[in-house]
Amino acid sequence: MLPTQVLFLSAVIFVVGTLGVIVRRNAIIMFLCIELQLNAVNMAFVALSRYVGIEGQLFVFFVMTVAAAEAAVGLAIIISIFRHYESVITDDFSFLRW
Amino acid sequence: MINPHLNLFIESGLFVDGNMNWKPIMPAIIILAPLIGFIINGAISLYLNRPNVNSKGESSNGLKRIVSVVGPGSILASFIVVGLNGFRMLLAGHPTTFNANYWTWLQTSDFQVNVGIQIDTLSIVMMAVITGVGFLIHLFSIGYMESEKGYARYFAYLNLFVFFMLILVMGSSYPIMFVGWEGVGLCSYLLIGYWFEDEEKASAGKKAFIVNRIGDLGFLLGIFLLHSALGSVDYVGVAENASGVFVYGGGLVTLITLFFLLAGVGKSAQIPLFVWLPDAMAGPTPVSALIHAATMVTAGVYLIVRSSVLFAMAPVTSALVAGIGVSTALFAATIACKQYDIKKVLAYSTISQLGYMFLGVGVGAYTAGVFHLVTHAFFKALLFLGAGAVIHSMHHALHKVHSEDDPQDMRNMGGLRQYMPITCFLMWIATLAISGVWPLSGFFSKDEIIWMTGSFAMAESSPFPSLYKIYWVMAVATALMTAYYMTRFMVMTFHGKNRTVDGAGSAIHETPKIMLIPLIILGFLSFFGGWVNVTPHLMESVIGGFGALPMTDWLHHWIEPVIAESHHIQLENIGETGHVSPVGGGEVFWAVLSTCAAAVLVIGTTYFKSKSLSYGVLGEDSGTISRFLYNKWYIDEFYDKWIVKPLGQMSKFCWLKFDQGFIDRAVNLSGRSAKGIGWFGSLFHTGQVNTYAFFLTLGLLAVLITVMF
Amino acid sequence: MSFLNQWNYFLALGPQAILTTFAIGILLFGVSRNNTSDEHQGWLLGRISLAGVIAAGIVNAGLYPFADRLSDGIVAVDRYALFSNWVLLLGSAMAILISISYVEKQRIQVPEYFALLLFATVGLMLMTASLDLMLVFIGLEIASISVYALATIDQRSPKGSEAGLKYFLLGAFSTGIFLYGVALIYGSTGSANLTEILNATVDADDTGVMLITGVIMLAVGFCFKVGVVPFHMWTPDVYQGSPMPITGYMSVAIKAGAFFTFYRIFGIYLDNIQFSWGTVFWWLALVTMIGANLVALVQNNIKRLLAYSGIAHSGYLLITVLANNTTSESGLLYYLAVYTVANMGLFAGFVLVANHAEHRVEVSDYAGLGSKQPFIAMALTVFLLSLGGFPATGGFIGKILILRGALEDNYLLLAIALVISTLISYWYYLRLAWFMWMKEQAATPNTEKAPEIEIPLALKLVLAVSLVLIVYAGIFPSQLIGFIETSLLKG
Amino acid sequence: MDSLIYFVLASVTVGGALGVVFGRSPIASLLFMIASLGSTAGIYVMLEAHFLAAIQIIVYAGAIMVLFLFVIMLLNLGHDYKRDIRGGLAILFAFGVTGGIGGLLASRVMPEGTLLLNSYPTGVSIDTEIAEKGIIGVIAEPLFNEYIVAFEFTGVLLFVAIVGALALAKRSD
Repeated sequence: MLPTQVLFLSAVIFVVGTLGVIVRRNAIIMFLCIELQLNAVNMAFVALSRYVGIEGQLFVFFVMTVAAAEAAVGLAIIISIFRHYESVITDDFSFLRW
Repeated sequence: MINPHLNLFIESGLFVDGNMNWKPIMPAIIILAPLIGFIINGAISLYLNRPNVNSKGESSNGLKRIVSVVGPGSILASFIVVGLNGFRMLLAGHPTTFNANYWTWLQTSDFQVNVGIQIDTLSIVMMAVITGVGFLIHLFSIGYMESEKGYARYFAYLNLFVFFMLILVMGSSYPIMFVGWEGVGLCSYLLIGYWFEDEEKASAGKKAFIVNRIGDLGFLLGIFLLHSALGSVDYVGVAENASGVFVYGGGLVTLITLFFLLAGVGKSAQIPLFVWLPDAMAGPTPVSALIHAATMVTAGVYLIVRSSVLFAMAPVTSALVAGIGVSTALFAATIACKQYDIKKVLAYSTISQLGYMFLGVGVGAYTAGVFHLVTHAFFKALLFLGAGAVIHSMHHALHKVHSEDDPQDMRNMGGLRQYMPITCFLMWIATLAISGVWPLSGFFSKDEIIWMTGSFAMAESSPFPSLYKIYWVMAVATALMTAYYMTRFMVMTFHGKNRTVDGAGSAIHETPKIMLIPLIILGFLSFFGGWVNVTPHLMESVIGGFGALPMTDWLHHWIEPVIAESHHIQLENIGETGHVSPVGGGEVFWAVLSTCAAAVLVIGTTYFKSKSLSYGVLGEDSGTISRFLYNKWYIDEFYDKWIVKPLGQMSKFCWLKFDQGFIDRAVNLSGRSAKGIGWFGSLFHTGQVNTYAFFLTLGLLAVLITVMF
Repeated sequence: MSFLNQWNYFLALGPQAILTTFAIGILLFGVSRNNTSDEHQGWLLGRISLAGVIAAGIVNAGLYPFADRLSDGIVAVDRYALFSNWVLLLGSAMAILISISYVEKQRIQVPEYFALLLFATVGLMLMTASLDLMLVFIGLEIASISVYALATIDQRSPKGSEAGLKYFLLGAFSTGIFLYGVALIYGSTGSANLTEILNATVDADDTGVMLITGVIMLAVGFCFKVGVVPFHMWTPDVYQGSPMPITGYMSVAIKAGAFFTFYRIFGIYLDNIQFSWGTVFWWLALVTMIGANLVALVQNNIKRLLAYSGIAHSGYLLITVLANNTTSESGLLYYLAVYTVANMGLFAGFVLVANHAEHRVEVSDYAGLGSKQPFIAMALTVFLLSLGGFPATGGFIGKILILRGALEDNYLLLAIALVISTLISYWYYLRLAWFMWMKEQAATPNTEKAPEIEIPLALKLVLAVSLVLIVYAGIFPSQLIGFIETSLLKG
Repeated sequence: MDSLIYFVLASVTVGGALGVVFGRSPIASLLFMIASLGSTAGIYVMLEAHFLAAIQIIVYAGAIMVLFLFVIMLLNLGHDYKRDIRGGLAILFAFGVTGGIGGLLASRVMPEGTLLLNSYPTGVSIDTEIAEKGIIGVIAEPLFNEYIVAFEFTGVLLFVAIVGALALAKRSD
């Protein structure tokens, strides 16, 4: 049955996104991996909405909006940090620690 | 027959007559006066601290005078009201307990705490000691702290301390007592670290604070357990419900009292939490007198007396209280024998005497505990203030000759009697009192505790008779040791040859009047203070001058209403206490014997020690005296071999291995290991987003595994 | 449910609407003026935003007669939400007052700054009033995105950018987990509406793994926001790097908003399945209390110190979510109110000592403050004592309520851990106090003379009001407790 | 036929996702991301979520990814970073933890989801409703009734994002 398969797929994508956040040092790619996670969430919502009710699709709509908003601010922050360090590799500016 | 003038007061309502419905006048003043003093002094201190004010001296001198009036004055006002109320209580005969609730502090569905005070016979005694001795120490401080920079700040802290101490003893419930409990801890911390430029002193304050916190933990948990068990945390409610809910020797009441014991052990510096008190001597000497001898450290004793109903129902805890008390007494006394710092001797002596108080309340002799608390407040305050006067003079003298010698080291003193005769005389009164020499105050209080320990061991169904017998032996041994180390202290300080560096000795002089007057008053109290509580046996015997001396057993009757319930429980469960000591002999016999022993020890050690310390005097003696001197050498060797050396080794062992080595290290280690864990924990904060995300995910995985499997 | 019915909810969200309006007004005002030349823009716009907060407060007060009239839909109109609005508004008002001179001195873009601050409050207030996980999410995101931007807003500060980036990346990451939890809950209960989730779990004695996993992921999202060990790791870094008033706002408002919502969701609507998340929360609370306090012992930067202190407080508050009886609920509300005041007051003092900049943030920089600035030092000492839970301060009452609540539900071990960790916390709170009062002479002489601290009126106000409130709440707490008891969800 | 299409789409989605994580340069990652999002849109179509599929392409893969692309170009990040991916022990730990979560999701959570979805009677399926009102109508009804407040505040959210982005990207001085 398709929705259940998509449910499994969403789990896979979610895990891959999580993996990406842990292993990549590039802020932009980390952010892309977070977008992957959100995409997995969307997939789960859509798959579930097929039987549970239309609200699932509605939530996807909200999640996309939030993703867009996050993208705007997140990329602005990345630009801002690039101005200071000429880099988006997080190791280059880990001065706040311990 | 009532004096007509007094009658007038009674009619006008200022005093009540013999009826039981006693009401205090202006009880709020007692608490508020020190608070107002704190606010005024604090404001002045803050004003004086401003950098632009510091430069002009003339205004600060005027303000200093205000501080000198307000600081002691506020305590005096409080003391007067206490005295007035105490007098009214006396007239009332058997006064009822006064309770006043001012407002509801905390109220949840089933938990209610009122802000209220309770004035009964016990708390008025405590209040009188706190404000009375407190006032004298404030007075003394005017002279002692005269040239210090933070004069106003010092008095502000001291007033705040008295305020919290009064809350501690006047509160009508355990939570209010806890407020005072924490408050005095804070003030103690502030005052120990008063001379803040010294790193070591500041860390002493911190140690005191941390160790006290352990006790607070016990207190807080005890309160909550008490509430869960009884549904109330005010003294009246606890006394009413306790016998209905708890059973004698039950687990719950034992647990609660163990928590309270932990609190008391922390505050009153008993084994194993005593380490902070010797370090606390880093503070100004009047502070040591007030906080670390006369009042705050006795709060643990007060807590146990306040909870006497609970402790009476928990024989195991009571045995532990007595055991901790007597072990501490003996242990601290051995350490005191080998100290050279004048304040350290007194600090260990305080710990030892607190141990006596614990022993007293541990054997159900609550009155005796309070009694020793009161007399100890007198003579230990006197000793500390006297030591303060000595340090003060030594400091100035050494300063004059630009010497770097330690003004607190007794090896640098000696022969101070010629320069400070009055102080020396007063200190001797206190020394004899603490040694338990008849007829000074300490004799009666200490004797009663030792006697009660013995007779508790001999009670009809004493819970641990052989254990209490051991306690009794230890208590007697400690009494003798007290006489020894106190005499050593006096001899090294005031007698023999002056050992100060060249020329400094002549600069030592008697303390100014403002410091001397409190000493004299305390000397008077140390001498006669014990006469308020002499058991009828003693009163009518040779010790009481066959009834000729104005001795009473007033305090016993006075405190009785507060602890009647606990005596009742005790009587029910362990029966009448025996009226013999574990090795036979009546009360009077042992009293006479103990004072003889103490007196002999005092005189003996004084004589020999003063000889051995005064070099060069011996050669001038001849005839029978020289033979005596020969013997003296013999005795001295004997004494050295069989008493001094073993004692010294034991003392050294206790001090270096146990106190400094083990407990001190344990305290430091716990602090350091906590920091070490903290440091290790902070290592995870690598600053890398990946790491943080990894730990976040790891946490999620761990949590998921927890719920799924 | 008709469309018109929804208008009630717009009325119910009056405070949020007012604040939104004011935020937009501030932006327009900023655009309409040539802002670079105006030196007192901060003061002007600060006053406007303060007026907005006050107006929102008035509307909030006016909503009391309507509370509890509406019980369906996705917005809660209850006294609990109104009470959390009070706390959040108080926190933001104080943050605004602290910010005024800071933004002027640091030449931060004033209109955006204040607008974002107000928007963040709007988001948090929306979150605490929502009865639907999707609305919770939107409120959380409004607040989070505002604060991401605020943390980064100082263009001259590399540390600010780093803090902002870390907060953003990890915040978005936790948002992903949070949302996945919502999706799983939605799948297993058929709705994201809390009331319907409650109905679906009403007779659940053996709940499916899917629901539990969803609930746990949801909890992790909240634990991240409030900083519960081991989801706390962003906190010290972000606190250290952000502009000081924003750090204060984060430590207070975000935590309060998240905890209000946390409690509403877990304490009330997921109460039926507490068996599934109870154990986890028990461990999290324990680890958080002990761990954070231990790590705080070795901190020398006051902002990091306060971060760990805040984490420890999250641990204490987690106990109230776990032991959700009326006492612990009033404990939660009381504690958050008092914590907000004390922490904000503390940050006001920090901003002053740092001279409206990011200098002098080490603990040793506070040496001798007691003699130079006795009023500030005294206020800070009282706030520190309150955080430590010293009797006769508000923090003590809060801790007592939490303890009492924990014991009512037989969480004896957690209660003991709370007391022990409180005792540990005294060490570092009093270390700071000790530096202020005792360290005068020990201060290193070679450092350049610390500048004279001028106290602007706004900060005087914050310090004085906080001081009075903390002491009042410690000595006469019964009125506030009485008010809180009418605002409880558990009636 | 359906399952074949699904298999292809799913493969592209997962492959794209892995490509994002292990892409050698930001641009490559971004392109993989777009591929993944695009095939997700295909899956949406198969799930009868036509409206979302369109939105996915237009907003997600279109607008948002272009924003990313724009920033990558602006910052000139096209070239390869050797040290971008963590190596050694770190990546091992990462695989372990994420594998653990993935394992839990796949072995415990999703099977239950399958059971749950199977338990719904086919009649409840929203397909009939969609056939009646059209997908837009079905989504619009809750959006403008129950979730009108959420919808409005989404507006606030976007506004906040714009203000925040402006405040950050605007060069001061």
